[in-house]
Amino acid sequence: MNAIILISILGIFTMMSEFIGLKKFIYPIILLSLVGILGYNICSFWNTPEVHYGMLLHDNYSVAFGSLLITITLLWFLLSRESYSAGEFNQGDHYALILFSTVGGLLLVSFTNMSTLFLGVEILSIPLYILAGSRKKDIRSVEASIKYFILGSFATGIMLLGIALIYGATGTFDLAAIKIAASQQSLFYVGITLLSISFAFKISAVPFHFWVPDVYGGAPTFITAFMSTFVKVAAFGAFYHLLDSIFTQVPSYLSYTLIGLSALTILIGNLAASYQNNVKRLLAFSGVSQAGYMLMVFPMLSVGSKSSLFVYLAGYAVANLIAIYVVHSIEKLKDEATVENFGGLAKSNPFLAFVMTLALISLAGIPPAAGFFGKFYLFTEVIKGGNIYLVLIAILGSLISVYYYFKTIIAMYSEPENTSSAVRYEFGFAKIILVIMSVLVVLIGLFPDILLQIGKQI
Amino acid sequence: MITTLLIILPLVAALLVYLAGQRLAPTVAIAATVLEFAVALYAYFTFDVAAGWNFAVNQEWIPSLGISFNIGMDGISMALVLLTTFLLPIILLSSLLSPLKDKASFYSLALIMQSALIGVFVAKDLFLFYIFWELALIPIYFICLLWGDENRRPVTFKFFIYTLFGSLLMLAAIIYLYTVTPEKSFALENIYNTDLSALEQTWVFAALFLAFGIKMPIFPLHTWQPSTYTSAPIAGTMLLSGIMLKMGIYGVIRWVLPVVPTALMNWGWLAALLSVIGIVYASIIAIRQSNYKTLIAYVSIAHVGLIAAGLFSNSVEGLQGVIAQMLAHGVNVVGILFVIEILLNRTGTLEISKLGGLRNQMPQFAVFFVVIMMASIALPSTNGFIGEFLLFVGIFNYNPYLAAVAGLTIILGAVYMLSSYQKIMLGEAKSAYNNVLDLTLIEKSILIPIVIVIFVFGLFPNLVLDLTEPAVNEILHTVNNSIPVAN
Amino acid sequence: MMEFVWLIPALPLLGFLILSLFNKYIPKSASGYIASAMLLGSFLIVLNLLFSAISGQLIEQPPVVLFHWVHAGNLNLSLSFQIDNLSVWFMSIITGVGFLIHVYSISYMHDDEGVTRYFSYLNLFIFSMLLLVMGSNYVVMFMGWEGVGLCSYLLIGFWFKNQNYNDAAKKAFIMNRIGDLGFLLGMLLIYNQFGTLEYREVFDQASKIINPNEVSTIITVITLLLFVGAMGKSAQIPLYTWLPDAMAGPTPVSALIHAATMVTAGIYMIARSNVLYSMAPCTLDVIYIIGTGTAILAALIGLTQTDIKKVLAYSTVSQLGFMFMAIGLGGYSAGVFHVTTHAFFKALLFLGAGSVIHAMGGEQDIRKMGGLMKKLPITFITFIIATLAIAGIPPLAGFFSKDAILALAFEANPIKWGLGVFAALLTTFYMFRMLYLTFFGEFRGTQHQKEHLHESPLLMTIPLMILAALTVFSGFIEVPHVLGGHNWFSHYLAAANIALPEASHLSNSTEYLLMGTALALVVSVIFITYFLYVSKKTQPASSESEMSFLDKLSYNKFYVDELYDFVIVKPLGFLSDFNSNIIEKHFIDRIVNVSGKSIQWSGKTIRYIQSGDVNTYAIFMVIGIVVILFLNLVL
Amino acid sequence: MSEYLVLCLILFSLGAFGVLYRRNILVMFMSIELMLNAVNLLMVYFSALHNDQSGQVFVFFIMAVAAAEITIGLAILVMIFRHLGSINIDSLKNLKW
Repeated sequence: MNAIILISILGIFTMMSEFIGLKKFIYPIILLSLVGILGYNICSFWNTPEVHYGMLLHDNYSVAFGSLLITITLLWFLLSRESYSAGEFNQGDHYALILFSTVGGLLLVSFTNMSTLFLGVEILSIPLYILAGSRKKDIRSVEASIKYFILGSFATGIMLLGIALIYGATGTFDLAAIKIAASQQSLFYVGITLLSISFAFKISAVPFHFWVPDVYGGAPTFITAFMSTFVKVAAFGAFYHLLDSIFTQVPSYLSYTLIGLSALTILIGNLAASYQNNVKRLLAFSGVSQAGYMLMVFPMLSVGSKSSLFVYLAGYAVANLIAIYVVHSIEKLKDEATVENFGGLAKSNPFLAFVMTLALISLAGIPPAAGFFGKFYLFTEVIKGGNIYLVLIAILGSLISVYYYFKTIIAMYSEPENTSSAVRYEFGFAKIILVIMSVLVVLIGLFPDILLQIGKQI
Repeated sequence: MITTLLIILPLVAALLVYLAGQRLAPTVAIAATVLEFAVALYAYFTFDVAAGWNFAVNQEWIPSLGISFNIGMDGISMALVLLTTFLLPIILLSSLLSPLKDKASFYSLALIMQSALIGVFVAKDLFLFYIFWELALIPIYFICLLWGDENRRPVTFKFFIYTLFGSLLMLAAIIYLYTVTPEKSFALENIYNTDLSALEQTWVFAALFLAFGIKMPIFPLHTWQPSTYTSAPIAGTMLLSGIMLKMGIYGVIRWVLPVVPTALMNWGWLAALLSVIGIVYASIIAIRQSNYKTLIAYVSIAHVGLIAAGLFSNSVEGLQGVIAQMLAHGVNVVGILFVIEILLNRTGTLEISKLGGLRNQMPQFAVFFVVIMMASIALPSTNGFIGEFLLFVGIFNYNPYLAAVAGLTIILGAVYMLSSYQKIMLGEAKSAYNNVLDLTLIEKSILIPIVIVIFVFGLFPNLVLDLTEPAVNEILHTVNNSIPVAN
Repeated sequence: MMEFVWLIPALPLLGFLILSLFNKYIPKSASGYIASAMLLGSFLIVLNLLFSAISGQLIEQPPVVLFHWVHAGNLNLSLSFQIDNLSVWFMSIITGVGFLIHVYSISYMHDDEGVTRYFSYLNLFIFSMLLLVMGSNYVVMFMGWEGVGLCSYLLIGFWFKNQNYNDAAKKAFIMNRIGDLGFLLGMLLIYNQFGTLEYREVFDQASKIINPNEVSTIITVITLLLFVGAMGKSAQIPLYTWLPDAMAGPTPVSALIHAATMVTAGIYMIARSNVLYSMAPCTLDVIYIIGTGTAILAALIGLTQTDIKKVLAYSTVSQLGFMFMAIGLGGYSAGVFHVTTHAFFKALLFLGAGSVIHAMGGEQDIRKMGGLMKKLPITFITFIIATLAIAGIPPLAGFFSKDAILALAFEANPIKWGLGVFAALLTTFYMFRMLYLTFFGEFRGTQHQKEHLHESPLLMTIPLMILAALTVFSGFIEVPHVLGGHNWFSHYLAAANIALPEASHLSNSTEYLLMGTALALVVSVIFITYFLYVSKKTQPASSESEMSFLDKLSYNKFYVDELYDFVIVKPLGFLSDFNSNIIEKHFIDRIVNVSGKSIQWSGKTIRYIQSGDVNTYAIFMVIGIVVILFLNLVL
Repeated sequence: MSEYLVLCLILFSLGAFGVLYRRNILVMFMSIELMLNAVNLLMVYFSALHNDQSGQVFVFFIMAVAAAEITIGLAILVMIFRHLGSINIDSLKNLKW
């Protein structure tokens, strides 16, 4: 609750900073504030759960996911500093929009009422419509924006229809009340299914994933970084929170739907990614498939599945941020981040190549990176839940994913340098952040117990 | 503590090597591996056979999932650690011959791999085992990718995907086993205590068999292997065939036999049959290979087939044979690959048809070549014979006909080994190789230890067999105790 | 005495190690003396043992255990020696004849550049051969068995620059390995049945079997498998073709390995396991058939060969056939007796042939020799003694050993006797044909060769003379009852548990008659050949086209090599190519690749769904919604 | 009583079909608005049905947010028009496969 308010104030302040002449100081202010808010949020972890005005819930779950979201925003700020040095984008506006989006995300992991859910989704999405199209001179950016907008609004319409039907069946928007009133009638069925589908859209499950590659591919890369991590964590957090709040056990019709969606997402996401040559799009599709893995634990609704989702998301977010940052660096010099353009990176810039390798290994789920443990924990929960066939599909998917992740790695390490202008630019600040994030990836992979302990408390 | 030291030491060394820079890297790396070997020898001499697991360390790691850093060495582990630590200095020394670029990275990767390999052999926790298993894959992948020949990219990729496929299936099986353990833990004792139905066992067995079978490799899962061996740098091939394939065999001994005995009873025959088919199949293919390295790759499949068949023989002799043959094969295949390295170094080719008459220029080399070749075709008094004989005893007790077919390896082995030797070394001297020099000091310093080990182990196999016998008995005890009495 | 037993094999091993490790530092001329000295040492110890054996001190000696070798489960193998009358007998032959051949080689090989290597191999061979006969269990025997195979390989291909020689070496090794597989399987079955591989324990257990019918199949299988091993090593049908090719090696090697010692290892093995063989009459029949077949077939081929060493090689094969014939008839001691006499006279023949080749400057074709008796008198005399011995002329050794076999044969069946005599006549024919062509008549070689003809130096002729003496006298150790003897040798061997043949039922007169008939036939064949090759001066055809069909068949060894090539070698090569090019590439690997490709293909196809058109995306979404709702509501 | 429901669903479907089949972006926006308004109507209906005020409050939320959303949409539309000189969705297929 307090974090939401504070970040909202920070956002408004940022927006106004330009005309109160604080433009130069706004960046450190944001960083410090975010660190402070993060610290404050983490400290409130063991506070007793409380509901604010019947709208927002403050419990371990919301604090854990909220902290994760704020951390992602913080990392994003740390990494995207250079993107604004060229002056192409309006720094203040962007920062404000990102902060507003953060607020939306925080709302999404702590709602107890459908209206908060709706507002959270919109607050999260609307700034992103703008940000996706912020490279105004590039038609692709604009195209990404309009596609995101149309499909996003369409999904909002479906979500609202779902909410309306649930309302019709139960007569309330409050989750706790819905849980009690949840009935067997088909109005409720259809409502919850439609609501789930709109979430499937947000988390990019197949066949609702079509916007993802286009929007991620067209949007400015540092915005893609934010979308592919922050939005995904928020949407997953919200979706799980929703199901967890409404059901003690996912009804079978919904659980089959989720299983089916997850299998389809894993397969199609990985297959489609396997043929991509643009690493940015490749990562977009890989994001789709990663969503499939996470969707596997949704039918269980156990402590284990919640914590495994959390651990997986944390590992995924960090690794994906690293990967997209590297893509961004390549794009700066070579226009487009095709696999060929990664050729010889290990020679021209071994650090970047190493970091990228680590990130991709993590995404592929190979020890000792975080992604491996995440996947392992996820699979454990799914097998515990009895869906071993789903795990076999996931294994097939992982195998395909190794194919395309390693395509990039191979290019980096074995292709001769294909261009005279090697990637040799100053990292400065970002280098330190990358090192920290890489260490984080390995640490989560090797010593996941701290994260696990948190995960079990939520 | 020693066990932890054995795992940590190469990792630290890897870092040091990387920091030492290109010039110092080989020295540091070789010194580190020699030190590691010394530590392993110390462990061997202080090893208490009667105590079962020696040098055990059990540290909580991820308690919420019942995962602990649980390591230790029983006889089998000790034997394989000895093999690994003995071979690594030799492999690193031998790679001095080849013109590798960026030696620092190469040696670091090799050392990381050593650490992971030892980890695989000493892990007493299934999760830990898996982690090390996968960790071992990454360095070797990069070694093959960065230092392989011109075909390396598709080839190593296939290797990587193929092995990873097995690994992932194993992961699924491991998780499944974990979920059925009574105490929800990955510890060895718990995994051995699972109570699975015959059907469950079959599936777990299938998954684990695929995983380990791909690594070994067993026919028909072997097709990644010849091309990978051929295109990898020779040091990489040495690591792959000398040590890495032992991971698969070790995995079966440690994590398949005691865990799914019923499935073994029902399906072991199939595994043994496939192994035996592989022996004959690979041996026959080896006869007509034109590239000597590819030939050795197929030979390796044949040899591993015999070991694999012994795995399923369910007898002390057979399993002791498996261990003896693992050690022998490790040493011999590294020896023969070093011979290849020398051939490549002197002549620049491994096409058998282009070689010939080298005995004229390299008489000393020929002696070592013959000795290693004879060890590889299991001439008595060499190490190869001990393993092969015990394996035959085991397989014969399991099924005489299988042993008879497997025995064809004796004949076919002579055929491909002698023919290729003849074509490479014998005959009139070729003018193209007039200036070829005989062995250098470094080369001798590699070949002599190998030859010594070949004979020492051939004549005094009890040095190792006595070490492993209690452990083997323990494994078989577990196997036979958990088979439900047939009604 | 027993504490020095280990020295017997250790000395040649030491010789081998010295010669091979310090190859560079040892003067070439010294290497032969070092090797011979080592062997002399062994021989003296063996001689000592032999006297103890003769005086009956070695009966029921426990095995001498050097160290425990392999221990796994129930399997306990030790490197241990069985010193009894049988092994001591063989050790004497090996070290004795071996020493003579070493001495002979010093001179024969003195100008070869690889002489040190040669002697190191020779010493290694003696070591392995001793191991073979001394071992107290089958595995040690196998160790020596394979070891002699290796040495044979190394020595046949001693002149490694010639690829034909290398082919011969390879062939020998591989054919031996085929036999070895049989041996190995036999051992495995023994272990499987008796749980041990120690001779004593195996034979004890086997003889204690109460109901022989129960296990007779297993014993039969064991003995047959072991016999397969013997076939390979002792060059019996169908594994005999390597031996004639093995003549590629230096001639003393042929004398030592391919005549006197290694090839008789099969006889030793069967004699050693006679307890088992006696329990398997079926196997003995097989052995008899194969032995007789080999004796006759090889002799038939020998009739037309023109290479002096090839003739001797086929003669060896044929004589080995005789030995197996004896064993097949249950006459183990007769077999071993023939091994002994054969070792002497065949070594003598080979060394004599070596002397001839030496004098001829490397020529081996008997069509280009002739009239050598004046130039090489010692060689000639010793050679003729050996030839008479092999033909079975009394009182030379060959007469007694061959007669013992023929008597056994007649007792079993007169037809068997007839076959034996037939083989003996063929032997006489080709041996005398060779003798006459080589030493009688006119010299047919080049002028250059003629000028250089000379008798060999003393180092070569002294061994010849010693062997000749042995050939003359060694027969008297087994003088049969009919001729007033006591079958001393059979009794000697009986002390080592070698079963005695059943007491002869033949009356003295029948025996005299048989001896007389055989002798008369042999003598007449000698005269026929004399008439043919000395009086009529018949020459073997110089090219194939001049030969008659039968001659051609025999000259080309009945095309057996070609048959093997067609039936085994070619198909194996084809199978190899087929496996690697078809099965491997188009089936097994293709399955792997196709699964990879199909994923690539689906990836390629699936991405076209991503058409870039927003409406289409929305349509897919709606389809998804409808399908989900439909499934949910219907199911 | 379910006539309202049916009506709302028909309206919603009409809007959805508009999004699916119209090529003019502006019309697509209008179709989306139609969808949202169908939901609004449904909310109001259920609000009356359950005699619960919160449904009507929700409608206000929807209207407010829809307005904000459509503003963004129109801004993007202007950008598209600047780039392409048309507001037809067909010309926007740069990002595919």
